[in-house]
Amino acid sequence: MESDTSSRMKSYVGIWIGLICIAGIEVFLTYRNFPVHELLAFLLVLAFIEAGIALMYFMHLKYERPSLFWSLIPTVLFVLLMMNQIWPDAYRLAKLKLLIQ
Amino acid sequence: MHETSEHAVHQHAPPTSFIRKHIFSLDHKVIGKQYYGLALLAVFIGMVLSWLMRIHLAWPTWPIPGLDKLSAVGAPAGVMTPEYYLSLMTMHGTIMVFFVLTNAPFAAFGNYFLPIQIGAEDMAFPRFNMMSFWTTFTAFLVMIAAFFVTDGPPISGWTAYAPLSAVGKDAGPGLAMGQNLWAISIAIFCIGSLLGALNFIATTLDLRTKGMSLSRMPYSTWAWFVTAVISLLAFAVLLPACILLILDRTAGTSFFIPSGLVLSDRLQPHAGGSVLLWQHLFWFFGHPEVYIAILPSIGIVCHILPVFARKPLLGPRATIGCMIAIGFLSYMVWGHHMFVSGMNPFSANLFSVPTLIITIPATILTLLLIGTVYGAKMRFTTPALFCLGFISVFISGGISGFFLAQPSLDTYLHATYFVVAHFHFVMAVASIFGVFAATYFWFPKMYGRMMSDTLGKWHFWLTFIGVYCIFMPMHYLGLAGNVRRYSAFVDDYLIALIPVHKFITIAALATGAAQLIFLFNLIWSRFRGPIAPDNPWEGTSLEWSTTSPPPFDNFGGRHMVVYQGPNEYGVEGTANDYVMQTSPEKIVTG
Amino acid sequence: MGKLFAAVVFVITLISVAIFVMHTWWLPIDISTTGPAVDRQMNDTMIGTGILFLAGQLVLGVFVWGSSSRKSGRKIRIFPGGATPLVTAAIILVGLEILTLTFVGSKAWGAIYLTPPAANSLRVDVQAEQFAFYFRYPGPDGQFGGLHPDKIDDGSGNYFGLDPANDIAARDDIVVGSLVVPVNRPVELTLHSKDVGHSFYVRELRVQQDFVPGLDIPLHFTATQTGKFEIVCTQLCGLGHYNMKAYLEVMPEDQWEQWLKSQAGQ
Amino acid sequence: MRSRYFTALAVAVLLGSGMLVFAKPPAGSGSITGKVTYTGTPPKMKPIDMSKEPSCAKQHATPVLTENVATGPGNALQWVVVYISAGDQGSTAPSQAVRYDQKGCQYLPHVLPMQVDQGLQIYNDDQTSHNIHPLSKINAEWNKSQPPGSPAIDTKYDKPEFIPVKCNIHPWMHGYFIVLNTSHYAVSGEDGSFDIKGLPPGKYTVTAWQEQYPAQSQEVTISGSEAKTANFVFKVLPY
Amino acid sequence: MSESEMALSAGQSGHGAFMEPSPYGIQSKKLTMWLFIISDAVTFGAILMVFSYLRAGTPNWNAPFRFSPSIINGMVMTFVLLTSSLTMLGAVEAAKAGRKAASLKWLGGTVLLGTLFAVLHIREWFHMFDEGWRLFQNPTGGPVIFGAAFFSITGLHLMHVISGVIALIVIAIGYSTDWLDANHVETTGLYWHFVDLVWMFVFPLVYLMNASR
Repeated sequence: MESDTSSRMKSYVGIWIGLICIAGIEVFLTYRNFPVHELLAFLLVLAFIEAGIALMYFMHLKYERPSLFWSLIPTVLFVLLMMNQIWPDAYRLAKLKLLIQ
Repeated sequence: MHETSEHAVHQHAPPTSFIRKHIFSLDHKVIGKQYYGLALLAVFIGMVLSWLMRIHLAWPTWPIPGLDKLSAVGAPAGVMTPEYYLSLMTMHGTIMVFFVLTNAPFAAFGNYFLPIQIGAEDMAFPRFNMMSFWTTFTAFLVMIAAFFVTDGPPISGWTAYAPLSAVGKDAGPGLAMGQNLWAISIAIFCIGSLLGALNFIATTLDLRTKGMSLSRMPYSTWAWFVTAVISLLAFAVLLPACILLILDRTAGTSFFIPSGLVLSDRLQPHAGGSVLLWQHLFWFFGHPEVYIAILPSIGIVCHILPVFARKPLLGPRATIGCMIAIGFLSYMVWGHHMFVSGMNPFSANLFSVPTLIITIPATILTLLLIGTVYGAKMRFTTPALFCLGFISVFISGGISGFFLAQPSLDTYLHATYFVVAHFHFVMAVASIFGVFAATYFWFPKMYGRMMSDTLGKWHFWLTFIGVYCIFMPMHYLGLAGNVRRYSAFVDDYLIALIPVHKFITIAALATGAAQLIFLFNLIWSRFRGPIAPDNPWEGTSLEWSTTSPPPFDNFGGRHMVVYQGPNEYGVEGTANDYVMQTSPEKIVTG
Repeated sequence: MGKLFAAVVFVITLISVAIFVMHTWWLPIDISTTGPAVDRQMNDTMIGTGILFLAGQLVLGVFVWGSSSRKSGRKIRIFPGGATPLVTAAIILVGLEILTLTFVGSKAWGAIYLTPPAANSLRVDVQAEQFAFYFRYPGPDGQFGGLHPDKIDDGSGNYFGLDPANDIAARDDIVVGSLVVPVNRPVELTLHSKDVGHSFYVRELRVQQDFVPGLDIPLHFTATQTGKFEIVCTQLCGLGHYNMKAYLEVMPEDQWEQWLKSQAGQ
Repeated sequence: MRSRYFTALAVAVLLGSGMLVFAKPPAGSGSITGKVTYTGTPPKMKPIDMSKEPSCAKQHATPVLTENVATGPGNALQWVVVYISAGDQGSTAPSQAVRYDQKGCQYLPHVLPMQVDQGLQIYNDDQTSHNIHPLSKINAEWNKSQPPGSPAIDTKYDKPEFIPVKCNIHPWMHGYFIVLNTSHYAVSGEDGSFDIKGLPPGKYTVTAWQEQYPAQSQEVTISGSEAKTANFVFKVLPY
Repeated sequence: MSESEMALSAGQSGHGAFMEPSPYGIQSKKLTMWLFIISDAVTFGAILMVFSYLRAGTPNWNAPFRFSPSIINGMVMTFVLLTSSLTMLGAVEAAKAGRKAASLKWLGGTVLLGTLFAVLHIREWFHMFDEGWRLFQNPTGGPVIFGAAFFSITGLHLMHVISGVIALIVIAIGYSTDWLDANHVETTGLYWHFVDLVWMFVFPLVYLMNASR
């Protein structure tokens, strides 16, 4: 048990370093002068990878039964995905904004 | 390492002090009754508000005696001012949707019967359960307090569209303190509902007794479970929306307020927000909320109808599948409330298709219920009648959904009485019919006494015919273009429609009065009704395997073991025509 | 009791349907080029759902009637074929209805909201406020003056927030309380709201569109008949919501030009 | 019941005010008269379109004009409040309430001066609901609707202030409550003339207030029962 | 079902012989924490959507955060919060292995790091107040909505951090006095990691996307 714990802790430290590196990459990318949309895409992808790692390892979702993963994660993603239907509207907001002189 | 974990449920002894027993009780049965009582109080307040509104619409100059006592400003000499009409309308909508339709079929009956139906001794977290009731109760008090502040309750409707709801007193009376109280109350309500939903899900998943597999759960339990999942995610969106609204109102932010607004001749000091954002957030919650209101009632009817039809529900798996499908689809369709709201018109088609698709599971559910009636040996008790009434009303209300789901027709029908008719039929009346059925059905279990069937039948007939007289004509008004939320009809074409409104008002007053029969029946039967046997209706589910009313730990220390599904009615070759879920006998299917 | 229930359901259903069929209360005349498609869609939906409604209620009544039979020794009967035919029928029938309605209906919707206005449209600005509509024509110079919320002053009749002192284009803008348009000419409205959400609803045009504070919402229509029609607000906008209205006057082209001239002179 | 109550109240008010008149004769007999005029081109008053309220529209044969710069013949400027802004010894408010009417979707009068703590009664004479919303900043703000046939709103203001009044139902309805510390004031008529009476001898500052243009003041000294003249000229702009 | 899972499902109900096994084989408390987390994830999702929606709808957005001090501070805070997740993992692992003293030490570390995060955050807020930032004010001349969104989102997150710290303190005290057990530590750990997970979105969306470049 003892060695099990310490070996797990070792892997956690590895993951921790990895997460910090991803955060570092995010900052690095921010100053690479990408267009806003591309930057957003990169950052979101990295953030989702980070969140995925945190979910699976830090929050132990990987070690639970798969049914837990399949009950929770698709549900949240589905709801968040549905929320994206507001976007056509946000662009309309920018396009039709009352021009105040 | 596991022996230390436990649930408080299994350890606490029945409380003896009055406060622990009846007020701050951890017992899910008491909490269920508390929710029911709160819903009953709320429904009568909401009904009286609707009476006042209906009287004002039909006879706008009549002074209503006593109304000036409630608000001297809102109703000088008893004549309602336009803003007071809107105040009452807002409160009617809010109280009915949140404190009645969310509470009665879901929180009240769910709390009482979900643990019993799955054979548990209590909810998974009794303390959370108590907290969620008292949180909801606090929300109710805060909401009612809005009646007594200077300018009265808010006038922005139960949807509280920004910027009317966001800019404060310059937008009109009631939008200062009244609207603050509204937003705070709803935020508190969200917290209470989230706590409740967590508890329901955990209980359903973890506290099922031996043999109670998911597929053997009664339909009502399924419906409460699906509803809990919906509300867990829906209220999670309304909560931040309310917080942002409160910030806009009190802290000077402008999430929902664009720049350059002039209200009451004052240029508002806000900039940069979006009005449609509130509508998106609100309806992202609001549409699932509709299913939070109706799904438990569907489940209750699916549970009760077979008992009185003495035959199994048609298509058990399809029923549950449809409930889940409705829950799933409810998150894809909220934009149909916003077809003409200034939303991008392309999105309208995006929202219209899933909205129409929802009619498929709804139709299947209705057809299965009708198919269940086919060839049944119907016992026409009051709960059975309310179930049949539910089907009829649900059809009538659902049909108009076909119209409103289409953006091209919504350009004409949006914000007319057609919409009022639609959602009252399908969400309010249908849901309340489920609640009535449940009340007549479970009252013997809850109080150990039967309700009067004669009074119940009078109640049913008057209510059933009454609701058709109230809401069917509203379709015609809608087709004639009668706009809703008008406190008086001054347009030329609306004046011609006032006779219809008078008819509706009379029907509403009569139907409302018929509810007094119900109230009388409820109170009278509580003390004077004949003593109920343990299983008066010959039902199969677990609540009928215990005493009426159930003991503190629901089954008196016994551990129920389940061998059957909840659907074993009309079984041939058995002593009775049904097999209890706890009965180990083998059923020969032929 | 079952027979009584069936009878009551029959009576309610028949009376309801009869009133729909008799068109006792119905849509008013249609004066818009995009309206007939909406009306057709309304009729199709009415027929389709009417059949569903009738069938649903009547079958419910018939089944309840049958289920109340007290014949002794009667056995329960399961619906022939069980749930499968019902589920399949629902999916196919309702699915077909949905598909048809969507395809036909999205055209009617698109004609109103997804097509650009014609090039020769008459441009009119609409300002909605608590609780009135005001309409602005560009005047002889054909140009609208800019909008300045800080200049809005109802007391002096400056409902739009024009700044004629500094803005020459604003000086000849015609601001009136009724929407007067020539017949058969496309009209392009730009909807502004001064304060809260409002809505532009003319029953006869079969058009409804909210005003969104902070946004300029476009809307276009062509009126095909002359006459005076009511514009009402359908979006809850405050205490005077019920009283928020204006008139749409559709005039022959020459008469309209005269009207415009007389307004410009004032 | 209610109407009898009001009759009794009205009689009492009349008697009371009559007695006050007898008990307290005017403290002085000096007066200030004059005329308010303008120079420049005044903005054109716009006709008000009341078509959304037919019951009001039909009360006016020709459209009513906006009144923010109301002019009369001979460059007269109407609705200018001329009052003693300094030098007045002050007096208690008269018990006679001032009356404000909503008739034909207009405020009558457009500008209503009153004294601090003087009663203010607001009547709705129309067949439609009105909403009366005085946009006060110093005094407490309120916003009330008055359905047709409901009793008069009875109120008063306890601090001096120039309060714009608007109807939230009919956006064109605009007026002013002028709450003053003095009982010596007048409003210029259609011909621009005004007349402040009953001034005891003393040195006064007379101020003329117009809703759109900056206020003007003059020093006037009154000795005995003389009648002084003070004219005011406002510079107006076409836009 | 493996033996440990059996024990788990038995453990969660007290008398597993009479119960259906839990479908996920985890304690009700942990399941409820998961449910709360998905609900809260939707809440944060909604509020980040609000921010992004307003940003997409504002044509003249100016990114106000300079590299120093804002982004550097954000990086430090990210580091602190990530590290606190690591110490939390230590606490959970130690508690599971029954090494209570070690677990309490790790918990203490987590509390310290959590507090440090909150302090850094509040310090940043005060710094911004000094610059003239308010809920309704943007000293850089950009859209005022940024101030509102920034303070609301980070405020909501900060509230989660602070309540997490309080929860950790309560859990630590309870655990040391045997009132609570290792499972409570694990459940609280889930919450703490979730707070960290939210920051993984807040940092890029609110800070990095608004870094002036």
